[in-house]
Amino acid sequence: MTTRDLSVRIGSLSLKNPVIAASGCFGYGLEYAKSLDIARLGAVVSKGLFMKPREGHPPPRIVETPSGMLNAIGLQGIGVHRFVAEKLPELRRLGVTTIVNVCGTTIDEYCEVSRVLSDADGVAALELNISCPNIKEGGIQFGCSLTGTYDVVSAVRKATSLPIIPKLTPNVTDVASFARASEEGGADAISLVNTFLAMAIDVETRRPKLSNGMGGLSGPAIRPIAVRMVYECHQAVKLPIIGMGGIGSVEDVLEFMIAGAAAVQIGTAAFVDPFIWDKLTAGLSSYMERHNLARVTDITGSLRTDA
Amino acid sequence: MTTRDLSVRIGSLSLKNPVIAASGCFGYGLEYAKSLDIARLGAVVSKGLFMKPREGHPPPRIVETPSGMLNAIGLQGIGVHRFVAEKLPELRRLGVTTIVNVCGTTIDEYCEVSRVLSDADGVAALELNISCPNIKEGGIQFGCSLTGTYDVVSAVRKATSLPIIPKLTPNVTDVASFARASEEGGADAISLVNTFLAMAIDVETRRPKLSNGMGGLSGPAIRPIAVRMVYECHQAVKLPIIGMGGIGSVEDVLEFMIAGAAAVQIGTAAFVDPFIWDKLTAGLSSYMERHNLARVTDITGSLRTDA
Amino acid sequence: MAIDVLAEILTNRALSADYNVVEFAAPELARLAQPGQFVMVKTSPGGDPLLRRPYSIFEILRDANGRPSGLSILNKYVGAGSALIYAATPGHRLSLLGPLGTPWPAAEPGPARGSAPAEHWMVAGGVGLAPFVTLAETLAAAKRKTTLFYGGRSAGDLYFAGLFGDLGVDVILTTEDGSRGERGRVTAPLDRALADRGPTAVTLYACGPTPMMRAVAALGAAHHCRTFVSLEQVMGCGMGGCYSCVVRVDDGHDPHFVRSCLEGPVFDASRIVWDALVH
Amino acid sequence: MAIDVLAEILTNRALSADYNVVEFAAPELARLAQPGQFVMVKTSPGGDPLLRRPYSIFEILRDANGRPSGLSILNKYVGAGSALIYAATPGHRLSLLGPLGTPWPAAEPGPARGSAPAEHWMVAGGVGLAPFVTLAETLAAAKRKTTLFYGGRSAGDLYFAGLFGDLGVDVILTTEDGSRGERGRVTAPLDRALADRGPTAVTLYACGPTPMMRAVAALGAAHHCRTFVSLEQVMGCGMGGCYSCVVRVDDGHDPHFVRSCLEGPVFDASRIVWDALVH
Ligand SMILES: Cc1cc2nc3c(=O)[nH]c(=O)nc-3n(C[C@H](O)[C@H](O)[C@H](O)COP(=O)(O)OP(=O)(O)OC[C@H]3O[C@@H](n4cnc5c(N)ncnc54)[C@H](O)[C@@H]3O)c2cc1C
Ligand SMILES: Cc1cc2nc3c(=O)[nH]c(=O)nc-3n(C[C@H](O)[C@H](O)[C@H](O)COP(=O)(O)OP(=O)(O)OC[C@H]3O[C@@H](n4cnc5c(N)ncnc54)[C@H](O)[C@@H]3O)c2cc1C
Ligand SMILES: Cc1cc2nc3c(=O)[nH]c(=O)nc-3n(C[C@H](O)[C@H](O)[C@H](O)COP(=O)(O)O)c2cc1C
Ligand SMILES: Cc1cc2nc3c(=O)[nH]c(=O)nc-3n(C[C@H](O)[C@H](O)[C@H](O)COP(=O)(O)O)c2cc1C
Ligand code: FES
Ligand code: FES
Repeated sequence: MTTRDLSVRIGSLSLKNPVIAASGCFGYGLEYAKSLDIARLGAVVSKGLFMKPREGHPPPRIVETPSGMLNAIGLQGIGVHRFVAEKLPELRRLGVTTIVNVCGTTIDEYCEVSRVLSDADGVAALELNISCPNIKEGGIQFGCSLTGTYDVVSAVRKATSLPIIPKLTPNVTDVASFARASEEGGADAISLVNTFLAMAIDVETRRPKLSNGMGGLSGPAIRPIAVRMVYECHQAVKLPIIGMGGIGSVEDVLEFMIAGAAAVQIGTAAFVDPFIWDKLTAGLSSYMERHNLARVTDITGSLRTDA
Repeated sequence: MTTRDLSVRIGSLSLKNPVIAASGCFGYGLEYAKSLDIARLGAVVSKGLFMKPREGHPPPRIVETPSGMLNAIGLQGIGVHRFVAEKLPELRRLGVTTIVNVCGTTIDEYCEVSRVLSDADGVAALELNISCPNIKEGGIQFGCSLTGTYDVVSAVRKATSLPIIPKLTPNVTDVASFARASEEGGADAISLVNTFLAMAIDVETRRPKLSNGMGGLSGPAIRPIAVRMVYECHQAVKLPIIGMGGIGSVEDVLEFMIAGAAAVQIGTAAFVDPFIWDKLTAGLSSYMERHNLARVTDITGSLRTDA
Repeated sequence: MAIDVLAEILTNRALSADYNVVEFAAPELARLAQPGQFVMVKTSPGGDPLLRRPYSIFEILRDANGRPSGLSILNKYVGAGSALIYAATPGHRLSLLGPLGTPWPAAEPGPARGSAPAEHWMVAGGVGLAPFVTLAETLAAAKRKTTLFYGGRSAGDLYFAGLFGDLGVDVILTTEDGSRGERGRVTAPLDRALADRGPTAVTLYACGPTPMMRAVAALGAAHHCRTFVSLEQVMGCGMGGCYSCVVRVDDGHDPHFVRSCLEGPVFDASRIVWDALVH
Repeated sequence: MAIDVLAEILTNRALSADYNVVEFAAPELARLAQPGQFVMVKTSPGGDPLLRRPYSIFEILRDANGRPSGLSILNKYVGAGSALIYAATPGHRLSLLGPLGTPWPAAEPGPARGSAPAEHWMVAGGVGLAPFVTLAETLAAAKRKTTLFYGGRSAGDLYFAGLFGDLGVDVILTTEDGSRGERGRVTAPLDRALADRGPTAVTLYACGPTPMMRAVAALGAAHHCRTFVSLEQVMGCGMGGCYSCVVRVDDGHDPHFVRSCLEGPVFDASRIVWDALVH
């Protein structure tokens, strides 16, 4: 087997391979460092961070649904300063490509968190979480409005020279227009999808199953919708796209890449298989072998729509 | 076991029970008449009908996805005149409560189809399909625009005195605003959700798995999103709501009703179990027994959100 | 009329690494079934896979008194659902919906050409053998002269030739690698036999890969034989509810899509618009 | 360090209509495991259910030479995942991720009150027995004096009392219906024993329904015993990735949520904000 080039570039960000751990689904990465070499991942996206530590919602925070799960964690997190002090040095030492998921309740907070992270050593890129459906004050009001999206992206653009990657919500009529607003705002890439706003009810108690009432749907259930959205964005913008939503096998990775993703993130599937990373990259290599592709980037956007 | 009242009224439409066969998932109903008593269903919604017969898309028209399926049937159908001549008399003879799913490429066509059906004998209500994601010319352009929705509903309102039930698409940012537009247009009820626009790719051929490229996602996968949308609409309008999306058990029926649905439709699950109807109504009765509810309408909107 | 039965798995016999036969206890289904019909199998009690899978009724099982007691299916492993059928555990139960679809046409004698008695020739490729046991039994009961042309890639792909022999069927085997029977495609001996048949009226029945059925249909047309094919479209419901399983037919007027779960799976081959068939 | 092994099911023993014990061949896991740790079980090879389910390591199995060869879990059927474990077929394989979580604290002697030797008392309700076999073995190996207070609804809910007896554990049984042992709750004999113990230092370990654990924690606090509880929160990942499994703790400063898959499942009971616990 000849060597296959799995590396990808997303703006000025270089990744060893296109398989990234999704925000909120891999802690701060270090939780897994004892069990596997987390530097082998394309990148690790941290749990969403505000300026200050956040409590999150009371449990129950998750509930399983058919081929999916709802979560309403409520962005429990240690805040950006503790992240920089307590997590970043170890991530750097391990050689992890670290992307930080940036949250804010105001545009200023996005900028401030981004500035703190720009000043720190070891942050590869910023993913702007304007799409968490689970807390009222956090992001989604920006992510569901074209001007809100543009405003956050363009403001953060001025605050940092790190690559910025707005993360889009699927809870909109026309996701491609949000991709365009991101592009106009100066984003280096976009990532999508965040979770779908959803709900599950305990019919015996007639109460929502999550303490928060609603939560975000992730997992294989949403994959076909997410693939469609990646495809639509790929048609609409030139920006590199990081695709996600229910990826759990190399076929799923390929589906997103063929639809237009330059890289992918794995969330829910990493709960089921925390050792999934090497399996996916090995699967990519053997697909490239079989299809005689030298570079993984050759897969991106290769959907054939001719008859 | 004392008798439990399963009947519901949706505007001027009376149903024996709240369990309805969804459009496009039960043919014209008659296909099943040899195997079961289709008059026992709350109602049967016909396959979508235009004025003229329609070919539909070439196969492959469906593909299974995790806990769901994509379809791009393309509204193959016999047209409203053949429906009235060939199907309606038998449906009437069998005592079936028949709701017709009305399609159109123009507002005029919606009105014309509605008029033909109003003049016929045996149509209980009209469901306005402004939400099929699978054909370019059919409905979704109305269903994704508030004025389009209002315009179709108010035009059909003038063309018929039958109960009219616009069927909403979930592919929008704020489904409740479409419920309001329907209410303002003079609808008697709303039904939701139609399918989610989605896509699946064969990674070996790098082509879409459906001949049409994209299709609509239905089945258990979408249920938590659909429940959330029914809940949002129930908060927003006084109209009765017919809920659907992945219902396959009595717990699922109850989830939609507790969230605010007056009745429910079963689509994909009837493919798996065409005899599901009596199981669901029996399950409703025993739930009412257990919870000491006399009328099934007591369940609608009974979600408890207090702490 | 279709019924849904939760049928106990009696036996599961692996024929190879990807073929197996599963027997189910299902007396009522077995009584209702006609040759060439199919069942929709719920391959798992849970939600993965979600949809049922269509399977031809392979054999009708009978009790000691000859009464229908169950049925078997011949399964080829191709994906998630057939993998579960391949691994099915005797004693467990699976839900079977059926019998469904239009059966093979009754074994009418057919318009005799001259004086020679009419014959019935079956043409099977691979797992396309499945709908032919029931047809062969019906033809045998009606004392028809029958032949099975049966092709596979190699000897290991050919099963149950003996079963047909026991029913009085002449069996002609082919394999692509020549490891059993004639080397090459099943259509080669069929073509020769059609050319050689003299004044005998022959009805052809075919099931297998689409290119094979298409070739048989062409031979049938060239030799003026009524030809029936059993098509395998992807099916969502099997009952006419979903319009997923359509096949394009041309009955002289506008070609249009018909549901192969209702009008098929058995079709008069002359109706089929072959270019529009997916598989 | 956690590993993921596709472990063969060796035996599946039904104890009742809803309890069973499944033994797995998993030598490496068994070697790594410490008392009170758990594994995340993939209950089905397919996608239904999607997520793994957490299970205490019930017994460490050993080969003829006493080397760890596998482990068992004690399962109670409550929903889809546990139903699959209840029906698990020997010979099949399930994926086990582990060992996970913070184990029971090592069997330190504890601050002796006066001269009496320290004692270790375990309190189990129903399936809460699961994490105690490994603890009892460790305590037995360290020659500690141990007692098990074990309660269920009726005699049929009490299993393995003999297994603890063989390990030298004093076993005190209660049932709510009085069908075996003392009638009533397990906390009643515990309360009396704590009152009667004299100067003995006792460490309490509890696992079972939340109200029971809360009552044990209260007794422990009232009698100045160090008390540990093993909590059962719903878990998405078991590895600290998802923040679903949180428990509210109060360490003197601000109460806050900690991940019970990392800091637990075993907690010092005095830290727990019981009002915030769901179950
Ligand atoms: C009327 C009828 C009778 C049939 N009888 C038999 C039989 O007796 N024995 C048997 O082994 N199979 C039979 N089939 C085919 C069988 O239904 C499919 O092999 C099965 O549905 C595949 O399911 P899966 O989950 O294993 O594969 P999937 O994971 O669903 O698909 C795997 C691959 O198989 C292809 N495939 C899926 N469904 C079909 C289909 N219906 N026809 C052809 N290719 C398909 C897919 O496109 C894909 O490439 C029959 C089909 C029909 C319509
Ligand atoms: C660290 C830990 C160790 C455990 N050890 C054991 C054990 O040794 N033996 C055993 O039988 N069970 C144990 N459990 C509980 C076990 O994980 C659940 O019973 C199981 O996940 C239920 O899965 P299910 O699919 O059958 O039920 P589901 O369908 O998921 O749920 C059915 C019902 O059970 C409740 N439930 C789900 N998960 C839990 C949970 N974690 N705790 C309490 N209730 C829950 C749900 O709220 C629901 O009401 C343990 C849990 C944890 C966190
Ligand atoms: C438990 C959980 C927590 C999440 N937390 C975050 C978060 O903090 N920030 C964020 O942008 N996305 C968060 N997400 C969304 C995921 O990053 C991802 O977009 C989504 O789950 C879809 O991918 P998947 O189907 O592979 O899980 C979270 C998802 C889950 C399941
Ligand atoms: C094969 C198929 C065909 C459908 N055809 C129609 C249609 O003609 N008109 C319509 O309004 N909805 C149609 N739908 C949507 C369903 O009526 C229903 O809204 C959707 O499938 C969600 O419900 P379910 O998850 O129970 O299937 C179709 C759905 C499927 C799966
Ligand atoms: S399979 Fe549904 S109509 Fe034929
Ligand atoms: S279960 Fe995921 S963090 Fe504990």
